[in-house]
Amino acid sequence: MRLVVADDSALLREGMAGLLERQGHAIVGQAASATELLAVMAHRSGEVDVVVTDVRMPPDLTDDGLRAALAIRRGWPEVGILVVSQYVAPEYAHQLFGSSDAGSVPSGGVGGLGYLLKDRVARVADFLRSLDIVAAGGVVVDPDVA
Amino acid sequence: EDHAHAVRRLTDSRRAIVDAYELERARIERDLHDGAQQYLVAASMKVGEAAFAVEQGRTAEASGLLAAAQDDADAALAALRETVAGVHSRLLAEQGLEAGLAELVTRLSRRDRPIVLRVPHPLPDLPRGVASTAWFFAAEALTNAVKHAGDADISIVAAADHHLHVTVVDAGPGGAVVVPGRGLAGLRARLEAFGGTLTVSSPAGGPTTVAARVPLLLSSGQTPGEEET
Amino acid sequence: EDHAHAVRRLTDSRRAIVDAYELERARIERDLHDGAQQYLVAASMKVGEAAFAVEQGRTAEASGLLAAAQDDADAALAALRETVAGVHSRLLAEQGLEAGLAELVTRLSRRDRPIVLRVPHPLPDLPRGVASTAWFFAAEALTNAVKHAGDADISIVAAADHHLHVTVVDAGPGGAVVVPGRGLAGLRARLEAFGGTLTVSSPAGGPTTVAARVPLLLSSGQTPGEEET
Ligand SMILES: Nc1ncnc2c1ncn2[C@@H]1O[C@H](COP(=O)(O)OP(=O)(O)OP(=O)(O)O)[C@@H](O)[C@H]1O
Ligand SMILES: Nc1ncnc2c1ncn2[C@@H]1O[C@H](COP(=O)(O)OP(=O)(O)OP(=O)(O)O)[C@@H](O)[C@H]1O
Ligand SMILES: [K+]
Ligand SMILES: [Mg+2]
Ligand SMILES: [Mg+2]
Ligand SMILES: [Mg+2]
Repeated sequence: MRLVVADDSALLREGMAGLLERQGHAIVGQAASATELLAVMAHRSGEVDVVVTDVRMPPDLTDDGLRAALAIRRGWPEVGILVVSQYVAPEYAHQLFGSSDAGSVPSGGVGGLGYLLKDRVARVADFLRSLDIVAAGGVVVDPDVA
Repeated sequence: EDHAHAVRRLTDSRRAIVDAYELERARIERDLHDGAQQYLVAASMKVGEAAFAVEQGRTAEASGLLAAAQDDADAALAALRETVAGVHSRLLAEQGLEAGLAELVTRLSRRDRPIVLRVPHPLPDLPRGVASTAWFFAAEALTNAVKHAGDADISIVAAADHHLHVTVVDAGPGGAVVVPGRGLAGLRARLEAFGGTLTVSSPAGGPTTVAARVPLLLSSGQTPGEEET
Repeated sequence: EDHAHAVRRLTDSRRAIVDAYELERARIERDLHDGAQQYLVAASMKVGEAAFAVEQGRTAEASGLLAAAQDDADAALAALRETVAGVHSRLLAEQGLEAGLAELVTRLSRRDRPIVLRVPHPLPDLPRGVASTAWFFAAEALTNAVKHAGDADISIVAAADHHLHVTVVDAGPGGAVVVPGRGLAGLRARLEAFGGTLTVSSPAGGPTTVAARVPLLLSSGQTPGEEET
């Protein structure tokens, strides 16, 4: 599948992008901030199946990534979104999933949604399965966050 | 006279705050040392051994070591999160006291025994220090309730009028007291820094009610300590 | 009058102390999030991928990933140790201020630019809070000196008479000021909780002298704030 990876930590962004590429996926773009993520989407949304994004990123270093995810949901509802965070914050997950019933169903269908702790990426087989679910329009919630 | 008394009380409480924080630092250090750091060292050793096994073609052994290393790494991360959660709540800083309390209640609830949080009306914007002190009060009082009354009903209510009120009630055995140098005493001192009070009612047989009250409309000329006495 | 003034000053300083701690908590959380936690997650991802590669018989790839994972795990441990060192010094708690300062000086010295520590006479036993506050003062003042005057001579002297004196001098560019809500201001408030003072002399062109003074023979009836004014 075709992915965008957003994380302000180069270590984790490159780590995740490298892992996904080695598993045969295409990285359409990388972003180190919410602003960059939205810019990538503005230019290349047509080529993107799933966005994988961090929560705490510039410009504000608060929940910028989550807010970008909500903006992507509004702007490109057919794109799947997987939020990966260092926080066990049910509140973040609620905000993400609370957004999903708003708006009309686009012709391309509605993309899937997921919220996972970053540690889950380490369970590679499970992580790849989660990505498949989100790409197929499904929902994935971290057991620690649910 | 009155002012001399206030000076003495303020001096003592200022010292109590610094002492409480010293204890807390020592606790954070111990938590990190005994928790995240131990697991991290263990994970790192197993990764080294697995790398060696891979080189020598012992792949089954390597797989076992890597699975164990992953468990250690997970435990290290869990321990780190636990420590961080007790140091500072991001959600509190970003979204305010109600969100911070909701996070706390989720974290401390057992699946079969959810802690009930009630915030009957939206809380007003609170000064950062007040919100944070109220949150730490809630964290201490709820941790106590879970520890000493884990099988009983536990609830927390937050409401505001001219004061912010946060009240934790449990139907456990009672017996809570404010002991100098311990958790609740440190919180009392910190609440007092905002003109607030901490009260405990905990008769033998229960229930236990621990309540914090902090004035919201403290005029700048007013002495917080006096406001409450 | 005098007492009313003391009450006001104490009230403000108590609030300043609580605020300083809030800032520090947020800093600890940020350090852990951006440091240890991040490296640990990165290491864990690589271990997971290596395990996956081993299973699929791609052992060369696994070896490369494991080497990288070990580097990340080392970085995680280094970051954790760095954070822990800034939270609480075990050596200070166990062996006293001189040992704690020696550890600090070793940690902050560059190999080519050692910081000079002088303790002309053995220090007396100090109350825990005083030793700890003096140590944090030294940590902040030395960190500032290394940051702003890293190429100049830096020294620290600790001595006691009726007061504990800790003085940090650097031959850097000068320009140090006490700004509300920042590092030195928080230390000043904490020193004041023990009746202490913080003074800064830092003319343009340098040198910069930052000094802490804390009374050791404070009689219990005495107001620390007054003792110093
Ligand atoms: N909800 C409660 N029910 C019964 N006893 C309590 C409760 N909360 C606190 N206590 C008791 O009151 C005393 C003071 O509690 P505090 O939280 O200040 O101290 P502590 O050092 O944190 O101790 P603990 O770890 O036992 O909570 C302790 O002896 C504690 O056991
Ligand atoms: N030794 C020094 N030489 C020159 N400037 C200094 C020195 N120490 C502190 N300063 C300056 O004095 C001000 C206050 O320092 P303080 O340590 O209180 O703040 P800070 O937030 O920690 O800032 P910094 O990270 O720059 O130290 C800052 O602007 C700092 O740059
Ligand atoms: K994050
Ligand atoms: Mg981030
Ligand atoms: Mg307790
Ligand atoms: Mg500084």
